[in-house]
Amino acid sequence: MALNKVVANVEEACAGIQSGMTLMLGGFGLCGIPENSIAQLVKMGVNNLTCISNNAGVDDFGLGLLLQGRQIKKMISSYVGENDEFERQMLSGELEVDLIPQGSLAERCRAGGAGIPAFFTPAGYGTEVGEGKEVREFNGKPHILETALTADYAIVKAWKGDTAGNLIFKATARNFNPMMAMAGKITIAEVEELVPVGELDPNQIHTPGIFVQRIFQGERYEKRIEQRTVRPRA
Amino acid sequence: MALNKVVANVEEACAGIQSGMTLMLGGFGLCGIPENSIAQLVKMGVNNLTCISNNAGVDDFGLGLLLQGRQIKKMISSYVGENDEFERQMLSGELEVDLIPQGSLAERCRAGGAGIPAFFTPAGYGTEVGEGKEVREFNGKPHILETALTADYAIVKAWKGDTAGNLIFKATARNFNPMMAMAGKITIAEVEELVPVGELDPNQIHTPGIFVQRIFQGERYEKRIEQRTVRPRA
Amino acid sequence: MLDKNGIAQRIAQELEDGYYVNLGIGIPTLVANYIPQGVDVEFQSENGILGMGPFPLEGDEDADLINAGKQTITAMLGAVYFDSATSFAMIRGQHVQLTVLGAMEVSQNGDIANWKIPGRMVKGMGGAMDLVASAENIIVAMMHTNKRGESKLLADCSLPLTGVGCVKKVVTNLATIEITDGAFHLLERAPGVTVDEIVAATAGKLVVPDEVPEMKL
Amino acid sequence: MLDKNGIAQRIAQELEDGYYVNLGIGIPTLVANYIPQGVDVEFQSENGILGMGPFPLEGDEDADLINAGKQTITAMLGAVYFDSATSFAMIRGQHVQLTVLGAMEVSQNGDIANWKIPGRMVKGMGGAMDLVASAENIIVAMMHTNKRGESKLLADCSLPLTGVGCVKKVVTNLATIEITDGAFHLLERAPGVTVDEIVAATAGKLVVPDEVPEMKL
Repeated sequence: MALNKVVANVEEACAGIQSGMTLMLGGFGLCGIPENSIAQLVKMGVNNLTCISNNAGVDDFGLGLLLQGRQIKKMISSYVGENDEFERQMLSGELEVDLIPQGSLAERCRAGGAGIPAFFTPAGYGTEVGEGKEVREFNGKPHILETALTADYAIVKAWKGDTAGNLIFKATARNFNPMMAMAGKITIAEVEELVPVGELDPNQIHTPGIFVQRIFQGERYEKRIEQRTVRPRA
Repeated sequence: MALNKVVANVEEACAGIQSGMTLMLGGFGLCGIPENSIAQLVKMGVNNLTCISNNAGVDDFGLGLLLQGRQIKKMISSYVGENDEFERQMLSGELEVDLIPQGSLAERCRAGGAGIPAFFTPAGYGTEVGEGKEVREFNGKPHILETALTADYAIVKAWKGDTAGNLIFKATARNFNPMMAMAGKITIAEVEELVPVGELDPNQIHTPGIFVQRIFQGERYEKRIEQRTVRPRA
Repeated sequence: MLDKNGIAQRIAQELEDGYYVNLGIGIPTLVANYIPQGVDVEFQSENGILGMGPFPLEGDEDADLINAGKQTITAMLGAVYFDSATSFAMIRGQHVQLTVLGAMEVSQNGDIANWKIPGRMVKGMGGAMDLVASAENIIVAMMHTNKRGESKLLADCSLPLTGVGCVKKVVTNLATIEITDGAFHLLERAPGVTVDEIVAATAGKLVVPDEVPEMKL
Repeated sequence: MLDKNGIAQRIAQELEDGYYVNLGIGIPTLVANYIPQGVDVEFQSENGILGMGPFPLEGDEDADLINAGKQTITAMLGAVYFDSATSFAMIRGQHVQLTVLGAMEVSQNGDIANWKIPGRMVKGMGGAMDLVASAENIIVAMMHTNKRGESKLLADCSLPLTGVGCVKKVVTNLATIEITDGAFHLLERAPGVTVDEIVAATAGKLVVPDEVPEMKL
């Protein structure tokens, strides 16, 4: 029988997350972020967190909420500073920031989940990112050695999920979620719709349930748009 | 507008493949192999091929057909010898064989397609596979450095594909096909059903068309079963 | 003394609720027939399925749905298909809790040889090297001795290795043996087998405690 | 002299039928408005879409469908969504034929700086370092000089680098310039711009041929 990964609610899903831990959080900008779990982390008041996430949210949404409460010690991201509080904490030295090229961040998370401890990439060679890293030429082109990333907890957000933890993401809300799901010692998936096992086509799963330890349906999704750009209707 | 990757037939799809080239061929056993393209390679009579494929077919099907015609110089595989002709050529020294752990083979193809020239894996450390390869410890565990694989042509087989080269595989016929599609300088996809662009759900594509240069609908699929195992009906 | 089914049955006792399990070809495949009551597990086959079910009913076989032994199979409710890179990401990334496989030789420090006999046709390692190099929990299912009556539990493997220091437990027709600190440790006797018989059939260093219980099947 | 749209229009002439193209934020985004007749291209956005279309009609915006600039977008027929690892596999693996991005500085050996100004708030490189390190064909779209009138085409970049020796072509408000053999090579003047003006605005080594045609837009 398929394994059952369902937990009752966000409290149960986030149980065990402690101050000082390293968390991965899926999403790109505010797209595909685990809104319910972030709210729960605020409520739990855990702090000194190291957060691996491509971005750091805005002042009043996404990871910005954790920044407001000074819950984050260090951010590992590719692009940050869409919010004033982030900038203030970074410039004052309260917040450590480790900036990683976006593709290397994605690949390092995948590597962490896939048991690949290190790999060579051309990205960042000859820049600050490459400083102190091993350089090696392949096919006449210099590459740097990057290592895998893992986390105590990975928290991802999917569109649909089944009780066995199988996930399907929607459109570009997929982004970092699948790789982070692979790289968490414990992976929490919050979904917009939790369905019985057997309802998702086995051929169309983005994240197999083996990578997910806990799954729950989020109570409410705001799904805020960061840059609303439209064409006027005729 | 979506790009159009459609070629008229298998002849046009395989045009340009020459003796001495390195080919990747998708499939696991006889499951998910590009049957029509293999038949065309037999017809074309190209030889001295280096074939990267997890297996080497059986005597009268799959890559076995190329072995019959002595078209293959070297096999790069994880498991071979399901056919007598293979064994004969290998033992007589006519055929070179490079055996690679299955997971390393898959990851090396992916790496080739993803611009990762090399990565560390624990598989094969301390064995013949690790001989001559760099060893490094990560987290107290020895790993060996494996390099990327690429091919002049990758030939894959999908269930459905659209004119833009987007592919969907069926069940376990997916296997090596997606990684090989990434790693071909030119990738040929043969599909059971070729549909107009827009018919496949953009959220459910296994191989994005960017990895496919030529696509065609195969004329006929035998889809032979290698080990038919069944339970009797009551 | 156990037959192949007995070995599988004993190994099935190692299954814990919630495990993802990869079963090799041969005796390991039989483990699926003895899942204990109340224990839910899912079987992974490294060619690209999680949630592998039994063989199909006659006439239901699908050429596109096979296991790593190339046999036609079925998919359980909640199954997932994936590509080979993802499959070995699961294996190498230690997401599979238990791997059961056969062996030609096992050494007292946990080395395993199961893919190549020099001078004989070499078919390849398939996924075995990835599996043994990665899995945290590897159980070997095999006969205690080979067809010539020679022990398969050795001080050092004589055949080319598949992996180094990776086997944690061996279940044979004679015994359950744990490997730690560079030695075989006798845990259990198979029904009707004496400690002396096990000692005689084991070439490597075997630690025998005062009490060696008989397996319960 | 070109405005931002003119720069985009000139760069659009570099598009070839069948190209997959990644457009950066700013001027590069405008290139999509000038695709030549009869040329089919597909736009990749590194957050996870191939076949990106125009902004949605008012009311049609979808929070789950954005581009790398976090703007709401639409998907063309034949579009595909994928994860970030696959997206950068496309980029790193050189499956994207053309990358267009902005820059703060470019050096005569093709170095590019566009992510960090020391002493100012650092927002991060996003996908820029992967893009410039990988793409075979990189065109920089930028103003020839900065707001203080200083050249952005230098012998060496003064700002922290994004990538080394990677820029092949630069299109500015003044000129089209190719970078080879450690020098800027003047290919075209923008309409109404003299060679002297371009020479004056270029700090790095600029090779000027006898004939410098005016761009055709």
